[in-house]
Amino acid sequence: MRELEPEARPRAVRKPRGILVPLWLGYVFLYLPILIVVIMSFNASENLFVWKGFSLRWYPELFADEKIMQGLGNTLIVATGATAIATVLGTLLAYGIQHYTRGGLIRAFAIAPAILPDLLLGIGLLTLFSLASVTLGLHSVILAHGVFATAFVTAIVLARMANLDPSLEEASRDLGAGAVRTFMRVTLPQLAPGIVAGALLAFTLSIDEFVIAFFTTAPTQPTLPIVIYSMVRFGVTPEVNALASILLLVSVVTVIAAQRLTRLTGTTR
Amino acid sequence: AETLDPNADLSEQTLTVSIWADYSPEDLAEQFEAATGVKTTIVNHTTNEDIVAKLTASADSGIDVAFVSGQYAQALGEQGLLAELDKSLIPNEEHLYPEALELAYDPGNVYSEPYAWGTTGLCYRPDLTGYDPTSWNDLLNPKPELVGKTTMLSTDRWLAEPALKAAGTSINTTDDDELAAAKEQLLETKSTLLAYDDTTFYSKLVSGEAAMVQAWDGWCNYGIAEDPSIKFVVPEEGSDLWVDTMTVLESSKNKEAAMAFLNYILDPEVQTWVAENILYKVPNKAAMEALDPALIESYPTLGITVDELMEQEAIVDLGEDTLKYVDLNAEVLATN
Amino acid sequence: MSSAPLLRVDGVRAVYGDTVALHGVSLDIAHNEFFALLGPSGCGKTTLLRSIAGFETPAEGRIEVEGEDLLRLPAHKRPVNMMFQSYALFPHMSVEKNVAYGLEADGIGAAEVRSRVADVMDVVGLGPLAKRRPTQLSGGQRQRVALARAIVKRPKLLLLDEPLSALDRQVRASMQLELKRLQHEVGLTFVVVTHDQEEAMSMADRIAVLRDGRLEQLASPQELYAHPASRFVASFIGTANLLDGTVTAGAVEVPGFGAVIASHALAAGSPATAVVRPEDVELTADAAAAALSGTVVDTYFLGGATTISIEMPGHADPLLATVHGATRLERGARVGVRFGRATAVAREAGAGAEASAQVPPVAPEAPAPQEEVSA
Amino acid sequence: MSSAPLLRVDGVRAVYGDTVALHGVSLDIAHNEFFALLGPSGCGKTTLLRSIAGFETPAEGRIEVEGEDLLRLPAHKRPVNMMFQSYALFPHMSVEKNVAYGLEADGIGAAEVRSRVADVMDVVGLGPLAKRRPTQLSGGQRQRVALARAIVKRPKLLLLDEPLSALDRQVRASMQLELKRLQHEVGLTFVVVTHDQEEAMSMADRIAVLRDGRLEQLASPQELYAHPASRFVASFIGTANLLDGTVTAGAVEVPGFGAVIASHALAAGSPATAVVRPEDVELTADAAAAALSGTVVDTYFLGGATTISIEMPGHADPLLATVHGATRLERGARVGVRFGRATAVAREAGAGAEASAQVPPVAPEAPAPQEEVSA
Amino acid sequence: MIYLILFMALPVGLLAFYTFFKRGRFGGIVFEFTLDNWVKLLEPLYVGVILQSIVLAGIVTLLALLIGYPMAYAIAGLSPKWRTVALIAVVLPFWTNFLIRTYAWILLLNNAGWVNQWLQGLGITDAPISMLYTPQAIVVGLLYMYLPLMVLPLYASLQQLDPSLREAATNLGATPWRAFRTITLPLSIPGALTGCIFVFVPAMSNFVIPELIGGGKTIMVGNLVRDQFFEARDWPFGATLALLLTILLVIVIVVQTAVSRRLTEGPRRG
Ligand SMILES: Nc1ncnc2c1ncn2[C@@H]1O[C@H](COP(=O)(O)OP(=O)(O)OP(=O)(O)O)[C@@H](O)[C@H]1O
Ligand SMILES: Nc1ncnc2c1ncn2[C@@H]1O[C@H](COP(=O)(O)OP(=O)(O)OP(=O)(O)O)[C@@H](O)[C@H]1O
Ligand SMILES: NCCCCNCCCN
Ligand SMILES: [Mg+2]
Ligand SMILES: [Mg+2]
Repeated sequence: MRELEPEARPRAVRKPRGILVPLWLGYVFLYLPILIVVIMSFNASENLFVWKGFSLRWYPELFADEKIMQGLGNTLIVATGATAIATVLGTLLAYGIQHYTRGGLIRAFAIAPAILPDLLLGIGLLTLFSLASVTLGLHSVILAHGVFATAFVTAIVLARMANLDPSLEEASRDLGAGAVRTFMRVTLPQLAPGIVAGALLAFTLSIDEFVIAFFTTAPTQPTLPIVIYSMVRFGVTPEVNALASILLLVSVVTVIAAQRLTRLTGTTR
Repeated sequence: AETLDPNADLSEQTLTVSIWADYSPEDLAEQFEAATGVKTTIVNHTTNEDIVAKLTASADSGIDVAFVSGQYAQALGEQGLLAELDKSLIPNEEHLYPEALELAYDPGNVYSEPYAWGTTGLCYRPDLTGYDPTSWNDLLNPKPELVGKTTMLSTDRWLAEPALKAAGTSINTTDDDELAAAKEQLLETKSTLLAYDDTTFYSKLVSGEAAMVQAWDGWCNYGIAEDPSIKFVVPEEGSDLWVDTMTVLESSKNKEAAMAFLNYILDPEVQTWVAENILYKVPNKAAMEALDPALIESYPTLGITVDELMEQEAIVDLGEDTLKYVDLNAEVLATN
Repeated sequence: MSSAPLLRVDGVRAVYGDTVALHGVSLDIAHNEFFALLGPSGCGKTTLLRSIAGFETPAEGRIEVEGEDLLRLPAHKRPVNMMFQSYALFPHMSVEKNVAYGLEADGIGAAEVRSRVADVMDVVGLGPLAKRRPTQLSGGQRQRVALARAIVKRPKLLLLDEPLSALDRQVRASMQLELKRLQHEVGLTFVVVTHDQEEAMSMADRIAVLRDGRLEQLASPQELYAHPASRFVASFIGTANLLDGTVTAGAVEVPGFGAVIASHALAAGSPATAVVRPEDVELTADAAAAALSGTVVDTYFLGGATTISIEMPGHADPLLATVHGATRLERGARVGVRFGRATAVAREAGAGAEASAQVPPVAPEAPAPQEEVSA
Repeated sequence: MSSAPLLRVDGVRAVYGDTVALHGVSLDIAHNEFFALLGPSGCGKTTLLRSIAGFETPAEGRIEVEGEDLLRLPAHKRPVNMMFQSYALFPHMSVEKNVAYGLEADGIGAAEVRSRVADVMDVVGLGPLAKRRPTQLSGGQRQRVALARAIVKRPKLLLLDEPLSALDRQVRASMQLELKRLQHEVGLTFVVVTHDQEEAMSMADRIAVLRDGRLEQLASPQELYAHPASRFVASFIGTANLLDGTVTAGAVEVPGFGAVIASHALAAGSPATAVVRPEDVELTADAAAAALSGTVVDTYFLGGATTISIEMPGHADPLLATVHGATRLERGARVGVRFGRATAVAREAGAGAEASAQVPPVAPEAPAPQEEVSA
Repeated sequence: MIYLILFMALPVGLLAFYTFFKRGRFGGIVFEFTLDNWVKLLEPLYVGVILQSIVLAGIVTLLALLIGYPMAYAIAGLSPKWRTVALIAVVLPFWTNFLIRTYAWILLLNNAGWVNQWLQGLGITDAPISMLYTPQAIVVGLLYMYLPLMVLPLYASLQQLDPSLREAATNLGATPWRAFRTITLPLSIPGALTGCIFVFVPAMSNFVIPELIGGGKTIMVGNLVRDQFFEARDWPFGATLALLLTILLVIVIVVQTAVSRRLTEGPRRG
């Protein structure tokens, strides 16, 4: 008889709606500044702090800005690459740690990049790349982002593994599945929510990472945060706000589309 | 330094130039490419500090030309990271003010050519201050009604500047007692500040959050652009002379093109653009003389003469002793 | 049993930290045998199965299948399937996928997988629930999925850890039938843990009784019942009246009961216990005429038979007797008692009290005595 | 049973998505009653307990305790404790803390908690394992922790979902004893789900038989056995030979067997089934002299009794008879057959085949017939 | 693992190595052994900043836990379809730019900002309340920045909790709150600890928020590290400060491991 069932019977007893209140409040907190950003992107004034009427003029300017578009492209490549590395390696690492180690040191070592100050990692990596004569480029940023992103995925997956029922893996081995098959077919699906959460986090962090990217990219391949940082040295302009608004819009649309798609192909559970 | 080939085929070279954003004409790369055939990429950095760190940490950062302020050029040069300039390839140097060839951080412009220069002072809104400040003490010990309505720069050497200058000491001092006295003053001042702000101080003036801010002259102009009543003053105790310079990296494999780039920038026409569009003074005599007088009317800081500028003290790198300022900054900022 | 055993367990010792779960267990299991593991809760049954399946590494001992050292093989290479006591169903897969899992792991073609899964789903009576998730099933349904998942692969050796405990008698009976069919028709070998004695007695070719991590007796069901090797086995298998005494020729001299005729091979004078099954206790209405007599203290009707508990003068534990059908004996009635068949087992001095506490006051299974008592 | 029921379940209907788990079940449970829920796997037993405990909200119907509407109370306020079929032990707490949990939730003082926990730990025989985590226990040990956790609070009403299924007979017997003691001495009321018929028969005051989410019969154990209300109950409770035929006065006319004398209150001429328990089938060695006779096809020894399966000419299903002890009847022997007691139940036309398939070929529980057959 | 050793252990090891040498005059290092950098940590200035950072980051972490837990809990309770949506909604604001979001807070909180305008418009206050450029503002800014880092790991570990455990607790008379406190909470500790580490450390090493939202008047360890690398060009000491942060956190992780082992102790079996 199972003692731990990740998704035991759906309960007929409805949870009180009240538990959604903090969630909504949380979203208000998260989206209030974003709302400001969107509103200010329609500000006619150059100056962020003064409202001078409604204007759409920043949007066309934005699209005309090659640097921004290049930065956006680079960022997406880096974030996707780093997330891919992190998701795969982080999951494997978490699995290895949980199965083959006991002490906390290796675990700490694996998680450390998540908590290393960016500067240390950025400058350290640059020094390393330089010593090894690695030419800088997007690949070096991907590798660098992969380092901390892996650590985030590892940590989250490990936290999820803590309560996993090991008899499921045993059952799989018993039925003749080797380590790989067991991992793919049994362990992985169990860990999925942790992996998804970790991947989301990795992607999110990579998209917005500045310091490490600055140090490890080639100067000709800036990511979007690098572009934006140099732009906002005088403070945020409406153009940048417009950029943020568009990023938001694109993300929302992508997510909804992905959601639709998965529902159509019936892979959501 | 290696000898450069004056007849090198520039169209075979490529150039990567790192400069602050919005600090050069937008089509600079195209223009330069059209003029010389060098395939050019302009990239941006955010601060002196970050580009220097990057240049220091890597043997070859991929950057050929870097724009940094004078004292940073000095430091990079002394580390051997900069190429000595081949003046034969930079004939346009002749357009510079003579003073611009003998600046303290790099006498003779061995490693750097000046791009823009200026000073630091008080940028304020007369309608909010109710009077015209004249001294660093107006900032350091503000009138009661201005408490909570002033900002100071917090980085590098500018934090200490008002206190040093008000006390009549050099902004390049390394004397512990003088620094200790400055620290006392700065700590006292800290409680009267709205904030330390190195980036958006002019916005705070425009929005009315602040009445008076320590500001670089060029950035005060951004405030004036939005609110013409804003004024700038160089305090009577004197101030600094800062210079943003162009340097060529020793690691560059395109030094001929780099020299050509520096030369191109020093062309009076180009530098006139800089002054007119980013509202910074340039050390280029010909360019300054070509400036539209109406502009100087609107932005009085552009009217500051070379002589007035030369009265200010140039900031130089202090090497080892830079730490004293770092510690001073940290102590002031960390004390509540 | 064929000559070379299919499975040989030799001196296996298993520990969890400070707890010793198995103290050197040895046993052989023949090809095509139906082997039952019996023993009290916590005696090490699951641990033994897990050691065979490869989820515990014995601290000592060998495990061989057809002469091959099993301990060298990782779990997934062992020619053994196990059904987990806790089921360990994959919660993210449908019932059908759970069952197909092992076949797919062996790379069997989709069509064959489909048909074998469908067959076994019908066998366990869950055909209509094939698309459900395990969490949408009742307890017994889950157990059947676990069983289906283990048997569908038809391995050389099937290890079943309480495969039928959550099932009602009807379904259990048809599952038992199916297991026997697999044994006979397909030629599988089973090691089944069960706490259901009738199940063990009726299905197993041989039974191993474990106690505290030690093998107590290994024999056929009839042998276990008729000739228990120890007081523990006697009380554990079936119900028994355990009468402590001293060995004499062909009997045990029990204080208060006199000589109880019992088969044995023990040295005269040694301490021993006479084991008398309740159905071998004969009751007569004429208490006065009997050599031994007692007072009825309780009767339990058990769907077809009645167990009568009789207080004997000078004895703490009541004597149990089983009669067929309902009885007209009332609480307080006096009955004459006579012992039929009995066996004697050696007894460690002082073991008496503890073991006799194990005689259950309510006998779940209770065959009737030879003659009915009418009082 | 006192007049006002402790628990009243009225027309409870429960659904999971498309699956209807309970189709309007109504029953009353009296104070201090020991009530058993019996039924095939998946018939809705757990669902009913969960509805009473507050983890499922019935789509229809009422549940009351002492007249108070239970459905209005959140689960933690219900005067009811439940033992989960899957145990649901808290994995992060020691055994002892698991057991103490409910007492602590009630704000009982530490000293009393300690002593009550210690007591109940001894009762379930887990005293020495108090400090272990649930993951460090065997299956049966876990089940006992779950039981201990439920009974330590001594609520008005205890709901136990298969409380003893993972236990060996000895421990199970002592747990049964303890439950009965709680019922009598402490005055608790129990609703126990079990698939162990003997347990239900021997312990319960009344038994409810559920089938496919419907209440099939609710009666005392003896009544259920002697007077099953339906063919289903007859076959589900105990072993039965089900002989389909037509009602005549005081008998059922069964094709091939003639009139089988059976008690009933059915209209003559309606289809009915005569229910004959195996112990009511009498065998005689003299097949020739008997009115009915058949051929032995199989014998099963069941620790004290033997069930004999007899092929009757013209009948598909073999007849089952139970005799005490071992039998000397061999496969192929001819025996005479005579029916003793029998009951008749109404039969929906066409229901015969399906239900008779439910007669288990191996009878786990098997009381002996009145006379022994010596062949 | 090799990847990590290559790209994590090597650079960090390199910098760890630096901590025992002297700074070069213009940055970089001079290979002259010294323990000065570690000794320097003990100066009251640094101790003070470290302690202040611990307090601020601690408050941020606590608030993130208090706000993030109910959010994660609510998300874990949603139907699978909405779970993903709700989860992505948590990180979506962060796909825009960090500085942009920070400036948005400045717009909201400054004396002439939206919040003050609302407050005055609603007649709640007469004069603007100074909210920006205070330690409290730093806390809000950091909280905003790192809230998702709390929600995601918590979600991952809450999502798998067996509902029947909570049922068992309520059945034993525990109020929903008690059941939460004694069952859900302890079982989610691994996720909560992970979230706390994720929030605490970057909060300590962030330097932009103290500067922009805190008005530079309060500095944290991150500012110190930044200044050492950028302004002082004292890499050895910058690395020392950064490694100190890391070491603190490694200790936390080792403790966390021990705690979660204790919670889920022992090999679990069927
Ligand atoms: N979450 C669920 N979703 C869909 N159907 C369910 C769910 N839970 C139970 N069922 C179905 O409801 C019916 C009743 O289930 P319940 O658990 O009450 O059975 P049970 O009588 O306890 O059986 P068992 O003796 O096997 O435990 C079963 O057919 C089962 O498949
Ligand atoms: N992980 C563990 N750590 C410590 N002791 C354990 C562990 N697992 C089992 N044990 C102990 O080892 C002994 C044997 O356990 P095992 O599970 O083999 O018993 P079992 O015979 O299967 O019992 P049951 O019939 O109750 O399932 C028990 O006393 C149990 O408490
Ligand atoms: N975007 C232009 C930045 C120019 C910086 N020059 C400032 C001089 C003082 N640091
Ligand atoms: Mg077991
Ligand atoms: Mg059930």
